Amino acid sequence: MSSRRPLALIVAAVLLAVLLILPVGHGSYFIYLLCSWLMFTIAAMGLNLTLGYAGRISLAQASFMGVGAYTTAILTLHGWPWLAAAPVGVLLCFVVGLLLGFPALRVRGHFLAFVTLAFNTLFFLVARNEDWLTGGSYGLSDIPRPRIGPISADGQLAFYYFTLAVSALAILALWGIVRSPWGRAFKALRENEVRAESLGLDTRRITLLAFAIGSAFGGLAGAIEAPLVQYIEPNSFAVGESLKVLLMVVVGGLGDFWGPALGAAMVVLLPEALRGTRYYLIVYALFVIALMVLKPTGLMGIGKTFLARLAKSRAAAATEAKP
Amino acid sequence: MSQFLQVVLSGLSTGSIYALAAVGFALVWQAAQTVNFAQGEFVMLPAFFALVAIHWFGWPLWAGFAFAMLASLAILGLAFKGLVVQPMMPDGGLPLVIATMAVSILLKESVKTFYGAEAQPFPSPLPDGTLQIGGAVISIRDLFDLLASLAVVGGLTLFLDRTRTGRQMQAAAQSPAVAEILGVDVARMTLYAFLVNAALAAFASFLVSPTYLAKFSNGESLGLVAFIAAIVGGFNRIRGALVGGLLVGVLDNLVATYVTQEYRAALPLVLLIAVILWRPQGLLGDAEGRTV
Amino acid sequence: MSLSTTGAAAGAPHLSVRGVTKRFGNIVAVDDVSFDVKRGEILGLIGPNGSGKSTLFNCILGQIAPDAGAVEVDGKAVTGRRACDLAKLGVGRTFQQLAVFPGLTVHDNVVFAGQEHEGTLLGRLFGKPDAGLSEEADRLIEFFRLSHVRDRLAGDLSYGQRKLVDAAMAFMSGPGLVLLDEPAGGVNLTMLAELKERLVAYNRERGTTFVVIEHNMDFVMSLCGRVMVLAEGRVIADGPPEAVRADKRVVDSYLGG
Amino acid sequence: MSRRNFLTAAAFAVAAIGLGGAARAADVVKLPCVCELSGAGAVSGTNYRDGAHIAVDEINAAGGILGKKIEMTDYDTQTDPMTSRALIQKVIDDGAYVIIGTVYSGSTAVNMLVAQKAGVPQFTGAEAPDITAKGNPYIFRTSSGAEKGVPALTAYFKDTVKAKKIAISWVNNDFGKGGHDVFLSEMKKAGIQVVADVPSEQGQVDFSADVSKIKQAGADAVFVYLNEEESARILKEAVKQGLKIPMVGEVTLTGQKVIDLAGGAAEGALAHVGLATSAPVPSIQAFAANFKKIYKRDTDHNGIKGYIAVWATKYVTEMIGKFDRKAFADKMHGLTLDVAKYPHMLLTTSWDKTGELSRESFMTEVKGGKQVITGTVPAN
Repeated sequence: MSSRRPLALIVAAVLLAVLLILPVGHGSYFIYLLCSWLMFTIAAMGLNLTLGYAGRISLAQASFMGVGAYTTAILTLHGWPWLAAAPVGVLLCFVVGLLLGFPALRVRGHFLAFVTLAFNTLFFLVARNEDWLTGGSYGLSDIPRPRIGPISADGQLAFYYFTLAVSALAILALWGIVRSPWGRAFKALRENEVRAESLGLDTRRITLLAFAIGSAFGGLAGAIEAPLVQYIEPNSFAVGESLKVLLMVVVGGLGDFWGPALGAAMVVLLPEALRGTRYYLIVYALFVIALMVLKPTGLMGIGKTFLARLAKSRAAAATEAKP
Repeated sequence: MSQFLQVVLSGLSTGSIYALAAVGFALVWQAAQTVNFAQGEFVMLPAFFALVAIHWFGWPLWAGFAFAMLASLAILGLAFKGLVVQPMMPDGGLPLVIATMAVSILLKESVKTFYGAEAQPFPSPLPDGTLQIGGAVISIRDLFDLLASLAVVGGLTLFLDRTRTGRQMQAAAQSPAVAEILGVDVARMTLYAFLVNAALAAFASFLVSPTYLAKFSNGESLGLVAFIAAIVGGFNRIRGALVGGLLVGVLDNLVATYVTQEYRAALPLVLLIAVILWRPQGLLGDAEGRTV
Repeated sequence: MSLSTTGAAAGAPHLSVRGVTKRFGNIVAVDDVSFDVKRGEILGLIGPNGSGKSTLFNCILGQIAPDAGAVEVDGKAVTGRRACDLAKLGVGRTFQQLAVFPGLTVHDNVVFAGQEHEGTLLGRLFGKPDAGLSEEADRLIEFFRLSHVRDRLAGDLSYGQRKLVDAAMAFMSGPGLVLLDEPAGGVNLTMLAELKERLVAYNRERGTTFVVIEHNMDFVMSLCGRVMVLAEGRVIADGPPEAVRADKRVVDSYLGG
Repeated sequence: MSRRNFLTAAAFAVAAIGLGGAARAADVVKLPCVCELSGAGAVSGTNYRDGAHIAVDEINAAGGILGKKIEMTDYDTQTDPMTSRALIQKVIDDGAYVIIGTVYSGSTAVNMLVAQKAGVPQFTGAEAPDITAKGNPYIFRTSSGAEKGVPALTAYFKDTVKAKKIAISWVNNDFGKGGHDVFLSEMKKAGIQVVADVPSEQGQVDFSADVSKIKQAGADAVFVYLNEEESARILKEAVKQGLKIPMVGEVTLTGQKVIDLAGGAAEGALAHVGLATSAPVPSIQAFAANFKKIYKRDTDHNGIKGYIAVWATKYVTEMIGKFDRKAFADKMHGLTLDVAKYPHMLLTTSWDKTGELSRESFMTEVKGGKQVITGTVPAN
């Protein structure tokens, strides 16, 4: 089975190459969309770790994007370089995520969903009301774009490559976590907590970690959003945005490593595909309902079923051809 | 003192609307073990059914209300259960929750696209007058809202406890497998729960819209408050949802009046978190028995 | 074919239970139960449904806190310790309800069962993906004759196969003491013979101590060197299988209860 | 992860790339309308768009701008600043000549930076003070900012009401905060004490606490800076609780929508209105009637804003005689379009160096269920 690994690497390399060439020749709007797709992918992949792998729901991912974005914005506006500011934001999210994990030790499922949802709303209120720190409902504007040494990511294309580099590193890190024993422990926690505990897993610690790491990825997404939009305000981190990220994860394919990237692509790009119809949100909602009713494993589920059928028919064709 | 009385009375009347939405939410939770993220939109929509009948078809007021009630039963009860919830019942869980979120977008956008984005005045058969109570003023409509909610919740409790169908509904919600063995038609009882929810939503819509106007986005805040009310009160008891709704309505006003306007939305949330962590069965709920 | 215990070190009993009591409301599920298990012994624990066997297991293993009493493993007090700590002290268990991880492969199930026992949390993050346990897991998979389903998802296996996976997981960390909760339940005869054979081999080769809850009398009587009977939360008999089988109180509690 | 997952993801990624391309049209001038067509700003954005489309149809019927037909495509920002920024980027990529929109201040504050960088003139419907305070040479208002509108009321509070103590009820978002901040500094200058400062949530339904606080504070008048339905709710609650002080608003409070929603409770409400559909100007009333004929509903002032944005584009372009964005923006600064010569401006309108707009405005009152003009405030 180790033969899979080189192939996976090749596919990943091809994907990366495609993403490197993709924006060339396209207008800055397309590049902007790609950036926001990468950003949402990171946030959704983080939530996928908490929800898809460890099985603990969080409806607060947008608030972590907010913590990351505000921290990065405030520090870079005070002259910090992005490379110093973003880690602070990510770390802060890690710590806050750890704290938000504590309710998860007591309650599950819908209850946990509501605790995290309430947390997100509280974050929104603080961001809106504490003008001295967050700029209140006016938000913070003119957020500088990163500059690393002599290289500035000010231009649209330069910022895209910057975002791509950060995303690639983040996804690589997540990949490492998921295939390490931690990844196995997260899944074990999701599948059978009591059994996992009886096999020596400290389920409390791993639950908290699932929240903290997932939140930290949300924070990183926020740290990208601040210089991407160059303006942040509380509404970008309201509960609705958290639900949007959740939608990306579930529509893409819960607990599937690449599902969130697909889900994010759908949520970010679908409005583009349906532009011109007045009914695109209606079409979109109907599509999601149909998808959930007919194929709850999401887009990745559809893709896998399709590939499995393809492989089967190919195998059938091969056996037929033999005699 | 009259100010205190004023905001408490107004809070009770607002809270009674929350309570109606919360009761329906609790019923659906019981019957299908799902959180209906479209509950707020369920309360928003029936007013537009009535407006369509009155303004587009030119029907009289009572016919508009009747039409809205029937349309709600058909779409929010029958169709919602049959097309969305039922096919997903075996797995349920998160995909179902996501589907209800999509339903919420669908309802909002449909109203906006096909009726209009602006708030609409909504007719009320009730008179406009007000009553003086110890220095506070309460409108006849507010008083009616409060009494009507109490009556509905009281009536529903009686129905569930005293009638055969009601008891069967409770049994089906508590333990579908056992109920099935005892000869209860569980599928039918689940359908009843959805129909009652649709009827409650329509009723709440008629009560709330004359005062708060009909608008496609009305469900956004209402849905969240209904969840909070249901959980705070204890969603396995109907009167828990009632108490939760009234409590949230009154506390919201008291906080806004005496503590902070900016953070008035925070108090119900803090209350929610505290209840979930320390008394997850709710203030009035039972720890073990899952009775409706 | 009764088995004698392999000669192990004397001294403190491997597992010592003293006066454990657990109440649920007015019902006393476990009532002042005391017993010792010697190293290398195979103890069968039988009793009618609702006699408190599983609750007793859960009290011993830290899943629920007993109202009174003490549990010692190797002379160390472990009462009220969390299950994950007990696992690290070399206590393994299986569950009455199937307890594999259905979404993981058989191999991953077994690797996971071993990975939390060595090294540090951070070490596991930065260490090898298989925590260096792949080969050991394969040996155990082989031992339980599961090699042909190694890379299948545990959720896709037959009931009996999952029981074997469950058992393999309990042995993965090389525990000295394993508590088995109805290992034979729902397993077909061929698979059952295989399971018993594996358990016996394990006991003989490594001197592992077993406590087994089981309803299948043939299985218990042929596997265990000693049998203890629980009724209404109390120990009513304790001794070699033949003696227990003949005990009048035991017969009464099964027939009359 | 298995290779199947990779292949699936790759297949979808390739499919997504296909969505990227866009075609270009030939002999038209592109005036994209980027507006709040869904979300919180849907009402304002929709009116703005529909007003703009009336102008487009009129101009195209009369031969277009410098002989070129206008092509107006609508873009929905969903009232989300980030989306609005992306869309402004997109319309610039697609060759926008002038951008019509956005209406909300939060969105405009973000996306105007993009238009500025690309050198594309933009007509916003936003009224927050900071829009024109940032020295952006490409942004132009279509109605006066709050920093012009709110001060027009100061004289009313000071001289007509002779208020010593005053209350303010405002919606706690970027729109409300803009008006709130200007109002507080104005009252300070005028020496009037603000005794109750009451923010409310957007979409708030129960205004009993708000009104009871204002009542308790003993204010002589209350300044109401809320959106339409919240305005209607507070008017109803004020009547219920017997609050008998003047309720004074900026723009919205006496609008037809609020009157429809609040019914009798709107009677006696006052407001300063920069651009009212009921203004005693025949051209404005003709426009309002035309709007109603086309769309079967009334518009608020946002419809007029969208309409004059498009007409101003035509007038100014034909003044400079070519499609030159830089020259367009330069010409706009310090320009006055006299309604006698440029009838579709509806009112004589001037823009200063910052893109701020000034024109005549009105004091209005609700009398007999109608918005009535009670006075005219000269252009400032």
